[in-house]
Amino acid sequence: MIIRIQKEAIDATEVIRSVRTPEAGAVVTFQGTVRRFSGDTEVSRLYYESYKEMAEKSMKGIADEAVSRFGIIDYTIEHRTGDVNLGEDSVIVSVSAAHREEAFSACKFIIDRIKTETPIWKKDIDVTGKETWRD
Amino acid sequence: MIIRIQKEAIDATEVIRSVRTPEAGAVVTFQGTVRRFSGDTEVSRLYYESYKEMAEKSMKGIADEAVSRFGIIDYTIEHRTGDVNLGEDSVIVSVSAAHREEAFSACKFIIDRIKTETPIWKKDIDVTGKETWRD
Amino acid sequence: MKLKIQVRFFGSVKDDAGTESLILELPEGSRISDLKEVLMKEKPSIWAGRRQIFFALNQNYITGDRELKDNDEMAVFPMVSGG
Amino acid sequence: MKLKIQVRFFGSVKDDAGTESLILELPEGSRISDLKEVLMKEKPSIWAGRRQIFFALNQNYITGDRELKDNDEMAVFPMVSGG
Repeated sequence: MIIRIQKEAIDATEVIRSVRTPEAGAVVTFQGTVRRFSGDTEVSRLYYESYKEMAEKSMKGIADEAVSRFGIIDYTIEHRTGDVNLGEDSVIVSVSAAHREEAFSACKFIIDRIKTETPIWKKDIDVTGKETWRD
Repeated sequence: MIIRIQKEAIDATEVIRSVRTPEAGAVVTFQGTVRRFSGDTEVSRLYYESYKEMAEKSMKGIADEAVSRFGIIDYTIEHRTGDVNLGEDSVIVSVSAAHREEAFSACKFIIDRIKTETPIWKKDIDVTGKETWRD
Repeated sequence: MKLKIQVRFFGSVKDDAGTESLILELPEGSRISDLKEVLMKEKPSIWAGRRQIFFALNQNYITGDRELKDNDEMAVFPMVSGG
Repeated sequence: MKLKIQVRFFGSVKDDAGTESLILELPEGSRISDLKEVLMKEKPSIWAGRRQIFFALNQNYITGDRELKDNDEMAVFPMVSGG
């Protein structure tokens, strides 16, 4: 039940390890990665800003709802702030559950809700250095 | 586009790395793990047997269909045979795609189809050493 | 007595506001709607060209109007885009 | 001339057959349905207490009947349970 908003790179191996348990039959992990293209813009990196106190509270509320709705066993959510380079993970959601249906549903539920509710914003920094907020 | 049926332990870190690319915005990974309980049986390990030639062909067909149906960028599928201990991964499906919807749908599609079509069978070995095929 | 309200801006709204935060002093009994009116006068730029702007009071999204308390924290930001 | 068909058993069906594989010799022109009849006589135990049994010819699930060729590989197995 870990939630972290952090400047450091995401260590997916460690995140997945944190949710594993012999009671689980399924682990589903979503990683959001910085893509080369944002529409027509060729991106060199993204910059993420958060309203940290509210973002942590928001993620906790979403994750708690996923636990009660899908009966998952454990979760870890990490979201980076600051510069995130091309190809790196900006966000990870890893979920363990007895069975795969719940694990998939809960993982998708959590990332979908984070994307619409959690107060984090990003801007593209394109290959020429031009910065554009994506909102 | 890697498909492997193997006796060796699954290295999830390596599997996820194999599908990552700067063209992808999403990676979704499913890990099936050996659970302590199978119904009322307390399991110490599972034993997997495959019809290897057909299982590889089956997985390839399923994965190809996922590529054409969901437009994913890359995938890796590994399934273990032989003894797999409590808490270890028996199967992993990792998928990269431009966006998360396709990545989730394709990953779930692949594991659902593997579970119903791919010729692999397992038996429980319970804590007393009793073996029971699960079919 | 006056209410001290900390207003914080985020994302592109912060750029348009030209500041990360400011303290507004409002008469006791002021409501969220009163705070918004003050902001519209002092920082009209944060509304310019935006379809939607979001407000959160003490880290919760606001629905409806409400009386403010001393030391409340009001956040103002654009549509979220994390992930 | 006779057709040589390799029959392979998997999972619990292998245990019930008591062997991993066997070679059946069938008259030329024999069909999948003929092979199944031979199996029902030689290895009736693989049907005992099973709701479903699956056949794959040369690594493909079989739908319908068909003529067999020399050196065909027929796999016989229970419901799959991988993952």
